[in-house]
Amino acid sequence: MAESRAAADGAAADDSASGFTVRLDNFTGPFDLLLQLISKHKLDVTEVALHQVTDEFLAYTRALGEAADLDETSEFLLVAATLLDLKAARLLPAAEVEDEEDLALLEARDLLFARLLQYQAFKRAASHLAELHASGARRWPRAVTLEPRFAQALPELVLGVGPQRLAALAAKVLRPKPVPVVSTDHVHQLRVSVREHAAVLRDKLLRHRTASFRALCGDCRNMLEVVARFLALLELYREGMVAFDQLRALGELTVRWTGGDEPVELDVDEYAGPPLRDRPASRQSGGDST
Amino acid sequence: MSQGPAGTDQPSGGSADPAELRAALEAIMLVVDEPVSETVLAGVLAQPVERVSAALGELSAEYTAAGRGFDLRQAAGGWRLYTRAELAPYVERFVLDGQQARLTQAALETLAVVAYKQPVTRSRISAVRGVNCDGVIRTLLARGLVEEAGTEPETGAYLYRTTNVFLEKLGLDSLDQLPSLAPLLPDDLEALDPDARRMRERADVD
Amino acid sequence: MSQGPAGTDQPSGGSADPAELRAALEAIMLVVDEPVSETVLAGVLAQPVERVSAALGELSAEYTAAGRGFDLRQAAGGWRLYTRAELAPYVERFVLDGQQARLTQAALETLAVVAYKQPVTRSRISAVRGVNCDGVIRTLLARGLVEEAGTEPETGAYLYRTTNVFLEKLGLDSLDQLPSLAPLLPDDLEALDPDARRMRERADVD
Repeated sequence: MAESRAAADGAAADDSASGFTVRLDNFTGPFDLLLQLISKHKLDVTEVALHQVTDEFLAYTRALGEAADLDETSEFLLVAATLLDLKAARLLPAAEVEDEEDLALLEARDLLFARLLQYQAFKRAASHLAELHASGARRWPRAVTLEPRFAQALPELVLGVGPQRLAALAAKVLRPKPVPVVSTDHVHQLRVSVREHAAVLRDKLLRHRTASFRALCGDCRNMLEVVARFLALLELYREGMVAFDQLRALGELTVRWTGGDEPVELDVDEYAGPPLRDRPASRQSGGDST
Repeated sequence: MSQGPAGTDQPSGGSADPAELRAALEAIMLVVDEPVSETVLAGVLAQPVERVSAALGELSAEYTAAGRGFDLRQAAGGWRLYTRAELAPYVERFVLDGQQARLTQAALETLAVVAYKQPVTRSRISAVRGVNCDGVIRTLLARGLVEEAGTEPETGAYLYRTTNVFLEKLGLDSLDQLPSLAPLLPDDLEALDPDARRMRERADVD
Repeated sequence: MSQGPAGTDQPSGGSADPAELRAALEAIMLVVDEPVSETVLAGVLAQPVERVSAALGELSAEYTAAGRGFDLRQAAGGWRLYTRAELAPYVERFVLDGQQARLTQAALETLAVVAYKQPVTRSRISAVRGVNCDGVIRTLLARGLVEEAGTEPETGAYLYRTTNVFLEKLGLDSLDQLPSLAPLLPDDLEALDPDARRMRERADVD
């Protein structure tokens, strides 16, 4: 498990530069480490002079660097940087607040304390959950198959679905979950392939020859795909494979296949530029190639 | 879950005899495979909920007093038979399904944040713990301890909450039984963290 | 929580104390699904068979004398807990009341996974659905929609497949008539899930 990787319980890292030797204990993140250091010095979180633990924290972070991945290390570095700032400013415990820089550092300190305290509260809650879980794990629930006479007494089952619905359910469940994708959807939107949608349109139109745009988009799962399909139609039009009929403005758009009877290879450019969906205006400007 | 004629006085087929009521409850508890609410039991037995509730409590106390191998417990909003915790070493030899793996410290901390702040996003959990929690969340999802609870309207980020499995595994009847966080939280946290205020308010309620 | 007579730290040794032996037997009987032989119980408890046999007999007689809802009986060469016959009407009412004639969404989804990935293990289904599926599988087994199909050679885990009842309910002659999943699945699924390729190939056959 990723979290315990850094634990390397008992592993010693030798910081030859300062002659400082640290032993990596089990910790689950920078706050956890900080709390452990503070408690090691028997200091109260709310009053601790952080510079006392800054050096040790840095030493841990340095040792961690070789064992942990970039993500993990950066979290530690962030806290380490804050600690360093505070130490450098010698703000603690009582400093005269004169300029804005000092104020900012005070804020940084308070924020760090606040987050640390919050984490400490959850850590205690977690240890309570651990106790509950440990005792819960020692009890097994009754869960056995129904005795035959009761199984037979069950009312006749209504499946309530047909083969198609069952297939749809299977597809839904088997489709990769969005969960592992990590919530970056808002950063870079899903890409759709205009080329693939052009191929879909080609196959549909070869079969039906003529169809409304609405019908051609009937199986699109979201607006992005509809847009991709529209762009694909424009590409096909450029290639002279389709013709459009529209009786009146904003009326039904009818698409006719004019590309012959054989499935042809399509030469459609992908839209490699910014995602098709709307993005914040500030990021849309600029010379992104299309 | 069916409602049944719960709480009504003696419709058809109710067993007035206390001994029979208790025996009927025991028989039913033997076939359930998830916690069953008092309401459902009362409906099936055509007895007032209070009576059923009292009988279940008595049975549970009796099993414990007699040191029986089974334990009738309230969990996740219902009643279910469990093996008594002290006898785990014996039961373990029969139940070898590897489901009993311990949760890591990271998983427990993440679970605690979800339990107290639900529904909550991953980034919010990561902020509290100071580390990325994606891997841990996946573990908790796979073990059925947390589940998705829609998305946050503003950001579209997935929200997570604890499940009934969580309650049952921890032996809790409801989330209200989680200890209050308030005594553990500093007073001045509110000013810095808007979520903390909500949390304290929630924690203060119980 | 009561301590009970059971010593917690007694993993390997047998329990000489009669009360503890009985409690241990009760706990084990609560979790076993199939009748267990006295020999197996004696081995697990590190006790002579005669002692285990006598203790089981006593427990059974005690349950009957006290009119308990459960009944410890010998069947198919072993012991198992059953509901007491006299109380069958209550249990039946509960079973009929609790279990709707329709499958839950969770059961339908599990059934769909079994149908398309059979033979498949429980853990594979749980992984796909993201939640533990033991309870749902039991429901499907009880309903005769799925059945065991041997074990996976590498892990020894039980494999499940759909039954003829399943086909009947769906109005199909054979599994080949299940609609192909290929058009319903994204194309890049194969890269993500090694099973998907097999499935698509299977799906493409018809």
